[in-house]
Amino acid sequence: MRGIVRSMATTLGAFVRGPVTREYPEGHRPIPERDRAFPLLLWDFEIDEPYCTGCHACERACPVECMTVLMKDNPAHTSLGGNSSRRKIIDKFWIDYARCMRCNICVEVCNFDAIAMNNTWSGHETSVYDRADLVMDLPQLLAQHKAGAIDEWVAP
Amino acid sequence: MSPEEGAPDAAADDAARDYLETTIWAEVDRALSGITARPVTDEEERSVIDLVVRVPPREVVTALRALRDAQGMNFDYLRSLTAVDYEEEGVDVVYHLYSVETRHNVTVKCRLAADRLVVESATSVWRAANWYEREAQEMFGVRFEGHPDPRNLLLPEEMTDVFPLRKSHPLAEIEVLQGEGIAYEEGEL
Amino acid sequence: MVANTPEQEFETRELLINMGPQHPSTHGVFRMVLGVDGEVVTDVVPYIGYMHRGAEKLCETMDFRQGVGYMDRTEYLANFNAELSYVLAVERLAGIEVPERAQWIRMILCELNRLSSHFMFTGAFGTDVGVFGTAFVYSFREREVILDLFEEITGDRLMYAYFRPGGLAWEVPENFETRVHEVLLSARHGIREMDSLLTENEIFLARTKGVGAISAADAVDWGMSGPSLRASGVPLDLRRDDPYLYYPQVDFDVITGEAGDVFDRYHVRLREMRESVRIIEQCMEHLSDGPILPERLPRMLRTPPGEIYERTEAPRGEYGIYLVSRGGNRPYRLKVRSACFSNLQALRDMTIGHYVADAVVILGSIDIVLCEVDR
Amino acid sequence: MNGDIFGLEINIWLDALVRLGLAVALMTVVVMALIYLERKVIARFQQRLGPTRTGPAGILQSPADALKLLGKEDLRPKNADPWVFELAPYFVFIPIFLVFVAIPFAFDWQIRVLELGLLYVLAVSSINIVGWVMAGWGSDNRYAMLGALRAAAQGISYELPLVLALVAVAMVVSLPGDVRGSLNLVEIVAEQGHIPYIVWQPLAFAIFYIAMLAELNRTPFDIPVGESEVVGGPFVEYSGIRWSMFFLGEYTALLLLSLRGAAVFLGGWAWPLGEEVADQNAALGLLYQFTLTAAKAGVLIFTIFWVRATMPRLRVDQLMAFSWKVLLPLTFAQIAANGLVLVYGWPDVVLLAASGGGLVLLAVIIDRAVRRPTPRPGLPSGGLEGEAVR
Repeated sequence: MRGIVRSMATTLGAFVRGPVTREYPEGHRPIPERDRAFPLLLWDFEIDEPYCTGCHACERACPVECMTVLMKDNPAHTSLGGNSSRRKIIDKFWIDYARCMRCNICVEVCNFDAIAMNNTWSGHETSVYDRADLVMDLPQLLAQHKAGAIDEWVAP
Repeated sequence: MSPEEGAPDAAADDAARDYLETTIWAEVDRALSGITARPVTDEEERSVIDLVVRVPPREVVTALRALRDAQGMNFDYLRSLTAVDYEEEGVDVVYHLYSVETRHNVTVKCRLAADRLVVESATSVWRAANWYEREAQEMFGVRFEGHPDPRNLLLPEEMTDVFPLRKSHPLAEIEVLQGEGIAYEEGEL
Repeated sequence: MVANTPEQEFETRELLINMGPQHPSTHGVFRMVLGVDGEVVTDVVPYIGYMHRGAEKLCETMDFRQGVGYMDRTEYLANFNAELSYVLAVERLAGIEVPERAQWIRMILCELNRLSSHFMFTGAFGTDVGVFGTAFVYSFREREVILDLFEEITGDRLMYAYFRPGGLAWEVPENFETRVHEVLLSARHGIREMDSLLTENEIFLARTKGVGAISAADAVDWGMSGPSLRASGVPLDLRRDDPYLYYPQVDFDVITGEAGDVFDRYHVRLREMRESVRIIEQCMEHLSDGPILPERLPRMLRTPPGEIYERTEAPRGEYGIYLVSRGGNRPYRLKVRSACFSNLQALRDMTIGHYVADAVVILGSIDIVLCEVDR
Repeated sequence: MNGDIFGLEINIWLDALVRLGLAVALMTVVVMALIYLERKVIARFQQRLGPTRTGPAGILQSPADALKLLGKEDLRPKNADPWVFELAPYFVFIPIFLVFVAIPFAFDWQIRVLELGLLYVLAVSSINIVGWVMAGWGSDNRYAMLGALRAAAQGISYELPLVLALVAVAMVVSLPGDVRGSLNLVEIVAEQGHIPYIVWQPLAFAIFYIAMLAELNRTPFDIPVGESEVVGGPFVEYSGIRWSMFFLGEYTALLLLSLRGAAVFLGGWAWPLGEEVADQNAALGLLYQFTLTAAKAGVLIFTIFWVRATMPRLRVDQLMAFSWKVLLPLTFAQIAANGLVLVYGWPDVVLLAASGGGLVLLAVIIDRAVRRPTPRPGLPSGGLEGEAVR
């Protein structure tokens, strides 16, 4: 009987203390800066082009093969009259978010700091009706950083 | 046993190896008297922290029983049982044993010829071998004679002609794709 | 018309009940077929494999850094412990020296993970015993606090992929120590609350004492490990008996039970959580500044030929990695020895002869993670 | 033969219909409110928010659920027995609503005053076990079958302590003119104007409360519907409107048993000062009496929610043993003690002493019984040795 009374007292204590949960879509919990959602590409504002040179390093390191990278000659390279020091630049880039396992390896292997994990809520709320919609192309991957909507964290 | 703490020290490592290959082996050898067992000391095959003993497949269950009942260090605990496919060289069946009292490890191995993957079941020694043998059977095609319940465990019940963990079995898609380095053709998207 | 003899009139048949793979208390996609005579279980046939993803085969195609992410997915409640087995196996095989700070942080994280895993157990077990979600929510409240910390460190709440062969992926945040102390404070409160909600409750005792008992000899024979084995009175704890990391430098007790019944399995875990708190506190004292990765670490890690069976004490028992290498940057064969796999085998022994309701409780007390069983 | 309602003289049939209609309408609303409250209260016990989406603070959750259930397809498993399966909800639902006839909400505010009201209430409300068994049998589902058998066993076992605990009170009701004993609920309530029976009969109340939990299939006695074992028990195969009838029946029963407990043990509308207020002002008195009844039933319901949020579930054998070996003997002892008091004309304090002693005994039994582990019930002789290893 003592144990039952103690249990009842425990739940009553919780009753008095009140809820610890919160309404999800209304109130978003602040998430830490290291939060890892899906990878996205970063935009070099100085030269106005992506950092990514399409070197395939991330693609080769990806354990789940979720990336497809195609590179091209950079039309804005200095030798062609532009102001960019990148000889090659990314042409097409797809990341299949449905396959990605968010292991952060692509960020670690990147030599140009061109890719980062999305650390905003928008990276987590990616539900769609069609799996094909989760295959992100280059403009989609660049959009968030280009719009300044992300403060990326890359491990030192 | 690994006496080192975290970072392995070279001298300590050698000492530990000596300990494995002389002291423990002496005990194991005594327990396995009458069985053609030999320790694996070859640099290429050796285990880093345990003593590995090779036993011919015909004697393996006898050896396991002898190890379990051995007086000095009774290896009464079957940690794990698995198989390793060496393609045409055959399949290794690997038993990881442990002694709860004396806290010693030993790994028993037997090499089965690729064309005759049959070994006696260890379920009569440890009941723990039951599911491990079923798994090894469906994954590698090793037949464990005398197993009380040789159905498939993890794979679908009727999938008895395919052995997924063999090296000859291709890992669908991902292995193929890794060779090419490109996951999607441009036109597909 | 056939005349009814008394025997025919009272003919009884064994009823087969299919529990799972979609049943509220099979903890995932476990299926067992129960033969019942009235309410008493006469036979249990477990079926596993619904979650089999071939992690072992996949890891054969991955280099050692990529493999870490897969270890997370074999054991989703104690990911750090699973990662630890893998990275320790690789490190010992390749002979990499791990910096001291990284080892201490690993220890702290593994013990915190043990806490979070055991909180998950107490919650789920409470539900199995029939508490309408209360134990579950209280446990999850504490577990969330721990996961918050993990998220701040690794960036993910569940699939951390934070350990690397050689050390850690990156440095912990600056407020790590204060945050750990906060988490421990809340965990202690959670353990106390769980204690007062369940441990002495008479109905809980009635449901768990003497149920699903397994003797020490049987438990060893079945290859059980972890708290489920210690509940039967076998003091086998790899942290002490087969030390790794810096466990010999910290002081903790190996908790054992006596009867090996469901209550002991629950109580061993609960007391073990207190030990984990003790271990973490000691680790925090040892924590000092330093690198988290060795100075010379090749970009692509290769191991010499050889093999290793690396085992660590995960929350559910011995999590072993059998790694066979023939040189190169990938395992030739990787076998995951999961604790639940062996523990689950003993289910039949424990369950037969008990009531149907007990079958659920016994299954819950083994604390299975189907991902780990099926791999 | 005329009844009167709101002071109007009307035909007795019309009167009955009006009262019944009022009661049913009121009940449906109250049950929906109860479902919402249970979700909110239990959520609070579990430090959650509970329903919040529909309406302010989720207050429209129950109507939304009701609409959803109405819109759902009424499925019947292929192998189910059509008649038994489809009729089962009515057998659960109708008896519970019949109980309304005799429940006193306030003085002179019930559908009918029955001289044997208590007996009627008890008799009618135990019919619904038939419905449970029909549901379990008709569904052709093993979980349902198991749940139904458990429900039958449990319902019958706990009906006895429940009834006898009420009988113990009914025995000692003292009426004007030194008469003792009544089964008329109105008289029982009116007699508690000064001291409710929980004071004189705490053991009977405790037994009533425990048996009530069991009758309602509430934690810790929710064995027939145990979510983690038989996945909802007898109504695992039901859906849509038929399932909602079970649900409605369950909550109506909760309300009715609480009202019954409030009437018999807590003084219903009479204690404290029910009649005095009514004497001063009829309308205010009615309101006050309604509030008293509702508040007392509310307290009982709240404790039921509280227990549900706290307790693990008992096992079926423990449940039966508790009923037959503990509750029933104690109830008989209580009745015997009451009988002695009546025969020898001892003062009511003796009632309190006997019953209080019994209550302490009950607590001690609960405390002791569980500290002894029970042996494995069905282990084949010789243990498991030698069986095929699988």
